[in-house]
Amino acid sequence: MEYIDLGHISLLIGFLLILVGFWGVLTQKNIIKIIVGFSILNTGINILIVSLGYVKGKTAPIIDNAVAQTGYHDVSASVVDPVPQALVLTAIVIGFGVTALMLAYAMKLYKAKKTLEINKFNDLKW
Amino acid sequence: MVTPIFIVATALGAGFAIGVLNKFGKNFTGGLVLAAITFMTFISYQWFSAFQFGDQTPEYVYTAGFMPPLSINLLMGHYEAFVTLLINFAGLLGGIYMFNSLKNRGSNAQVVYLIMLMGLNVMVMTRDIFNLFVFMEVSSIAIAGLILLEKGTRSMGAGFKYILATSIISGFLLIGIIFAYYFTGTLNLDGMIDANLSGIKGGAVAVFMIMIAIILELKPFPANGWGLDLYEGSNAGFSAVVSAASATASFFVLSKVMDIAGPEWYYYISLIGAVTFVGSNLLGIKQENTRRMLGYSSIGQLGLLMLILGFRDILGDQTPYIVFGILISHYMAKAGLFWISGIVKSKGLKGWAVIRKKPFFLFLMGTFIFALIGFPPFPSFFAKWTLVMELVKTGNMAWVVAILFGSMMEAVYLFRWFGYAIKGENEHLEDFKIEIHKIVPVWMVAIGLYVMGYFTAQFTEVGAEINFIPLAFVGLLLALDFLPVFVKNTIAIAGMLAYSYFIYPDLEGDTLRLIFEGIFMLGGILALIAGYAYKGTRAGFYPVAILMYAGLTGIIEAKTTLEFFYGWELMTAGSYFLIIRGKRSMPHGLSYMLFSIGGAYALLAGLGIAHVGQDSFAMDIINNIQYIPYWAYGLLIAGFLTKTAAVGLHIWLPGAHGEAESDVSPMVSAILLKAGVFGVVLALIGMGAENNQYTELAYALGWLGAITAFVGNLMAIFQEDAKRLLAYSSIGQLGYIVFGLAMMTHLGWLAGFSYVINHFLYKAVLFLTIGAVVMRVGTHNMYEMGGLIKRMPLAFVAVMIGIIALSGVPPLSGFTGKWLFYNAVLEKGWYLQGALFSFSGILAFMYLWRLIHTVFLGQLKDNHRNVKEISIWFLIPIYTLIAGLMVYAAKPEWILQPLGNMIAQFFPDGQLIWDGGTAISKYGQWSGSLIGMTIGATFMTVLIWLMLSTRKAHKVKQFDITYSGERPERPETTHVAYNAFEGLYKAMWVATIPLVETFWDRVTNILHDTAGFTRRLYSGNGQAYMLHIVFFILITYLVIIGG
Amino acid sequence: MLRNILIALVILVMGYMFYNTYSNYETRTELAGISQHFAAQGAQEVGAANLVTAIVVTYRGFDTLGEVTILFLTASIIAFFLKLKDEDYDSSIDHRETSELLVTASQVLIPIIFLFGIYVFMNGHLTPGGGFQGGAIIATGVALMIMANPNVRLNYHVIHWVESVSGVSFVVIGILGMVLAGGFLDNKIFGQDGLGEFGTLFSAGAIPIIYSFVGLKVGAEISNILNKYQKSQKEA
Amino acid sequence: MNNQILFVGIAIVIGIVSIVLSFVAIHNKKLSIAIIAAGVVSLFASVLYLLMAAPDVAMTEASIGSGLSTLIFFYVLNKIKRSDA
Amino acid sequence: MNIYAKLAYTILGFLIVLNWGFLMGATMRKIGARMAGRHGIPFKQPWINLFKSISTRTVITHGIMYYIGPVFRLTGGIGLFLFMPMVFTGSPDGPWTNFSFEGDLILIMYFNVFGMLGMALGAGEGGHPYAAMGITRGLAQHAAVELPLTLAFLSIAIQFDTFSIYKIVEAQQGGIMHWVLFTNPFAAAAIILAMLGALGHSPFNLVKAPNEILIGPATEYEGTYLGFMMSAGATLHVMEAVLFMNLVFGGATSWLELIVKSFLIYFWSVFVGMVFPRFKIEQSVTWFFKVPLLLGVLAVIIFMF
Repeated sequence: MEYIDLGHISLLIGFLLILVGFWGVLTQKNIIKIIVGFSILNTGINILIVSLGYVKGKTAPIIDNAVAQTGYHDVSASVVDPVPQALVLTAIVIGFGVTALMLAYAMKLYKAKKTLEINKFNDLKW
Repeated sequence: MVTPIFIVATALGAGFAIGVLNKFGKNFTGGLVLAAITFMTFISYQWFSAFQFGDQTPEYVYTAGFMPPLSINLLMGHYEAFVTLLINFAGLLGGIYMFNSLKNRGSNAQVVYLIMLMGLNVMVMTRDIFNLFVFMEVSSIAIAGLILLEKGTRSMGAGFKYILATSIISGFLLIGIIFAYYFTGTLNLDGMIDANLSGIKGGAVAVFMIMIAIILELKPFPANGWGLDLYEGSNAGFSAVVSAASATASFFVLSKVMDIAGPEWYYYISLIGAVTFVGSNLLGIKQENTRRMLGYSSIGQLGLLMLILGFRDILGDQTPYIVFGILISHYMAKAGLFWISGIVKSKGLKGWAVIRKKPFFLFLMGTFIFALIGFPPFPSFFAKWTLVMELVKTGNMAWVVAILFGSMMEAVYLFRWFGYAIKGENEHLEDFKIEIHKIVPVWMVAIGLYVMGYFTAQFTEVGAEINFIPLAFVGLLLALDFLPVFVKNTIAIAGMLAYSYFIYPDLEGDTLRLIFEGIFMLGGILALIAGYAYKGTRAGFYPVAILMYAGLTGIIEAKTTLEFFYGWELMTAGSYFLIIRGKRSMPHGLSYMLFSIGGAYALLAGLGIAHVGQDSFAMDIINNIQYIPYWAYGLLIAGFLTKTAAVGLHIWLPGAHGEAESDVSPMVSAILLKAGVFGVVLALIGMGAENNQYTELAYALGWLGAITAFVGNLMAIFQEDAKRLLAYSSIGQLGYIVFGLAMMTHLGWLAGFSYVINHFLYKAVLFLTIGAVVMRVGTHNMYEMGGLIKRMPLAFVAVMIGIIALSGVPPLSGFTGKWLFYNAVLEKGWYLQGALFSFSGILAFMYLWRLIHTVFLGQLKDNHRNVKEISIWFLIPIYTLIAGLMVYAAKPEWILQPLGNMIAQFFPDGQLIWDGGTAISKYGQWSGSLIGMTIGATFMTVLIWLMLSTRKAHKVKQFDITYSGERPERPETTHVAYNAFEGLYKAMWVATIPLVETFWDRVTNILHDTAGFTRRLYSGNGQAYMLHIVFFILITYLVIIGG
Repeated sequence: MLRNILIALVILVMGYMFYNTYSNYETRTELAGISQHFAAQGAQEVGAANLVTAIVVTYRGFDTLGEVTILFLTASIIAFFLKLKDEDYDSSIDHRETSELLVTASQVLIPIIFLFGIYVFMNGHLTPGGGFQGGAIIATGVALMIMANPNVRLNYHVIHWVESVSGVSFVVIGILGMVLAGGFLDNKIFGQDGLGEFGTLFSAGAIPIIYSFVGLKVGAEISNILNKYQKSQKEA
Repeated sequence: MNNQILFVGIAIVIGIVSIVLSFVAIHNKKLSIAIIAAGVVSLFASVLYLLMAAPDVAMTEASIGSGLSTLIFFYVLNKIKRSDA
Repeated sequence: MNIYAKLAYTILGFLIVLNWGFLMGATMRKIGARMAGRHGIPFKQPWINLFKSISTRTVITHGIMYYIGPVFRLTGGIGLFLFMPMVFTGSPDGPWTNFSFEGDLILIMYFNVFGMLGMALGAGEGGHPYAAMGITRGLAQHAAVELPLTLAFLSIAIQFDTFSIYKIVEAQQGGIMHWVLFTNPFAAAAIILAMLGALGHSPFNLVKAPNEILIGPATEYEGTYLGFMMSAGATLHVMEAVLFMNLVFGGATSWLELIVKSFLIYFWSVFVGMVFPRFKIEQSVTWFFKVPLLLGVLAVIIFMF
């Protein structure tokens, strides 16, 4: 039972989503599906990051108003790690940017060859 | 000092502001972008110069007013300043080059370009690993966008594959980073180093993921299909920036991050680097597409840099120097080549012949290619030298082999390409346009390469001793290339005379060097005199000829092994250019270059081994090699033998010499080959005569020499091409020399040296004469000549004297060598080799007779009835040389006695005794002058008698012969020339089977097949590329972290 | 099929690799490393109640700059990739019918969404949310607007202007931090004492200002991207 | 502590559902369903973030990861379908 | 011995050699004819031919090289004589050693070619295809012959540790068992076989092909030239025989011994020629590469251990 806590479970979910994402990215021929795979992969990574910042039984790293009124306060004993959360914000936005770019590519690739099969875009090889 | 944060602020400020400023037009925004890059370059330069020339200490830039590890900090140190300078400078030049392409895509593209550079800068400077991730994403997204500067499906496919690949990579990087944070509680690089991440339980996997992601950014073989597509698919100007700026930044990131990985990773970095270097260069040989080929080369160079990085603990203080040399050469040369490829606009290699329509492009292209391969005076030469020296010293021979093999492969495809550019058919190709903003960056990097080369040399103590004066003279001739031949020829001759005059005092007393310097310089001057026969400007001839002589004299003057190798490579470069000037000499030039480079690498390895355990680089370290001396001498000699064209390494020579221009053939045959001999002499002196422990090596060399003599002479018999015949003859003659030297006795060396001088004299005469004849009659084929004695008697006399001397028939000088040889053979006891040598000599009669008969005797062809005597400018050197031959024949003691004294330094036993003009050996005696007089007197007596009795001899017409009762009407039918030695061929065809060619063909085929098979990996499918990446990661994981 | 089995194998090995990491994981029970410092001192040093915001905007403000840049890059690339010039926005009318309900709802909702977005990023230093979330919310509003009326003539000048000005301001505030305070993007541009009263809107120095600009910029950028996708629908 | 057990229970459910959905996203023939499934996975992730005391992340993931991304997916899908017709 | 006496002896010696050469040639042809059941030529025939040729009034020339070709040839013959010690008298400075002090066996080996080369050049200028064909054949065969010969010469030089012909002859004095023929049988055998080719009689006479149209340089020359060529030929025949005699058969201590030995040596080749039909060039080349070469290699190898 030692391992059944939120941290372990979400870490496991994160890893499994990453693996599923890789599975999708590597097996699907359709470019949109590949991008979907990446999106799942990214979600998995994000879950991973957040769960690594999780501290058992602690609250969000926000000094709520009630406490705040009394001035600065050392909350290190009561909050989860804020750093991974900050990182994951960045990661999500980056992931969005990349996804948008990939989709733009997908659109233009489709326009060029009227297909979304990735193995048709092998003009450059060897 | 402007703080480096302004690099970021400038780029972002300008980039964001362009959103509202774009109503001023694209020229304005483009100018703004360039101005921003210029300012960024200025910032980096300011820091760099403060580090380089001042005593600036590395400075941390803290953001947010907090100290790391709380906040993100940037570091501006010496290397950071240099690398950002490189990035921004490449960005600036690239920005100028791509000004129009960016403009056509609008202000958005201009902004993206600017931000990409900013991202690269931050990647270099940041000390925070997550920040690194963010800005790596910035730059890779920007790159993925800028690929689209080139329109069409190809570039779109490439861009998409690039995004897919970088997404996978950054995914792994992110997982690695977050685990690294989890285990260390910090994101700061320095903090992670302090925390010893890879030592923490579980930290190794985090390190693995970070490292593998950063290594994958460098496009390691074979997980690099996407990288190749990027180079091939994008705009040429942009490929240049990727190759120069982006790859440099990624490389620096690796060097920065590997600190957290710790030393146990270094080996694997080197291993991946080596695999990449060898693998991508091997695949490069199959490439027909220029950009892709350059992509392979870029990736290979990065692999080499990775390899070096992995050795940084072993290389110690030398690491920055080596990295600098290789990086800067790759940076400038590759950018230059990509830029040229954008101007020339030819996809296939063969289309590059069009470059000749603007000849100065050849200079640029040559500069870049030679810099990439590592020829002097470019930085990579010095870096590669130092690298090999250090690696050998630390006992890493296997790595040296990998490096040299990879470099060799790179040379294969680059020179093949260069060959197409120089010699390919370009009639039907459409000329290309030059835009000024595109050519300026190319010129800047080209000139930069030379400047950098000079400075690289100055960095080291041993490099600073190199004499750059001859090279400066080459530069002068290059600048004066527009002048007519006679002016340049005079300048060249005057320069060589002056140089010889000034160099003479240094060499006085050193007979050995004096002999070779004499052959190189005086021979060079004589051969140059023939140049007056040419009309026009003869573009490009003088710089390369002088380049060769500069190299030759460099070899002689070399006080250090570096100088020697420097001279050797200059000579190789010069002679390569000389050789490929011939009309059909392209394939031969290539094989010459490849054998030369292979030889040079053997030499490099040999010199490296010689350096082991000795603190100096002085030339005499090869006299006392301590570490695996057998290998060292073997490699050295093998290297030198590529130049003497010993059998097995000779296949380049016949074509190269045969197809060269008329006055080039004597240069490369009579003169150049002696450089190899000089090398062999040095190596043998190194092996030492006393208590020689290398008898097996010498024995093998002896057989090699004898077989070379036999093969060369035999093959010469069956040639139809006069110059090829002489070329094969040179192979044979060099075989004699090697054979003589290999005996390692006084007489053997005397024989060898007498051949050195003799071969120089008569081969120069023969090649000059035949070359001049070829110029007159316009064909090399002997069966198309005939009867030319009537038209050019002086040439005939020259050839006759030449062949009598060469065949060794008394009384001319060739007999000297033969006599010495037999005595040496008897003394040494190498009877069978001696017999083979002797047989080769007899075979020589056949080709010599054929040479003179089918060209000068027999039936004069109708179309040659009006040819003139060969040019006076050829006759002058020819008859000067003949005078030398005659002096040698009449007074051999004048030459042999000093030679004997010189050789006695090394081999005091078994000297000849001179009784006046009579040489007395243990076995017999011979008196050159007396024999000459006796034969002369007899000849004159008989001649006078004949003249007295045939006073009324009347001259008859050409066809006044009876021929089976018919009278021939056409000369061709009665000229016995084609396949003249059919009988001998039927008896000896077995010995003419081209085993060596077949062997090398097989080697080439195996390499090509391997490359062709392996590159099928790059199926063009982006998904497969992702799979490669994942495979690469997992396999590396299993290898490094283990099961 | 063979290929898929191979890939399954690859995934298995990857799983094995992840397992090795997973097995070294223990759920933390207390903070360690820099987070310890942030939790203990962050509020005092930066003056923001939301520690995540403190980190995102100040401690790791440089990352945020990069992040904003990435969105900006994506928007720029998509702009020139989809070959949409600003002028094209006006041409070609989409005759798709939009439901009355959607139009009406959008008219009501859009101002609220915008306000909510602004609220989110203005209060980023106090409550959950901030520039990115607020920006995204604004962009959602824009998306709704576009969906409701595909032919709406979105004032691209305004978008560009907002994007540019907020981006430049972000950089300028960063430089101000260098000039007036301890370093690039330092939030104490009003001095150590200028942090304001902890827990109020006007506190935490430059954080609300920066986050507002980030919010505007992100909103503008995402709107820009959405707008381009929307317009690209009209292309043949 | 009860809270914790509840959270764990929710997390396990979310985990199972999101992995199933992610397989749906990858293997469903209909692209629109795949995209929606991916969006839902993202949405579930944001719930998970909330459980792990990360409201900022949850907001971002919900608005950007599952909202705007899905929107763009649909733009592209729509465009592709229309140019097919 | 002063130079004038030396010169006198040398000239006398040359006359002996030249005339013996003519006589020997005539004798051989006579023997050959008798064996074939013909009467044959008179013994004086060579002299008649010589005088007839030299006294021809009209001669033609194809050019300067054609003109001096015979000079080369004859110089080659005379030179060979000059550099050869003829009769062993117990002193290297003896009356019949000619100018052999100027060189040794190696000189002889290489000077041998001088005449051949000159004549080849001269005949070449004539432009007659047969001349060129003959020369190519001659050169090819020469090469094949020289290989076993060189090996055998080397073997002898190794055996006596000298290249000096005089010393080789000196070492063979003192009875027939001291001859190389018995002391170094492999070398001797190689020489005896290879010599057939060197002397150029059937079966190795395709170079000249006497029974069909005579080809080779000799067809090109007439008149005085032919006289020179015949003189040179006679000299060369004797000198080659003398060379082999010196090397293998103990040399000669008197002119009589020289005449007898050279006759026997020469006869050996003629004798073989009577028995065997003519070889094509490739056949003769391969023939020399078989047994004679093997013998030559053996002759050398035995000294290597």
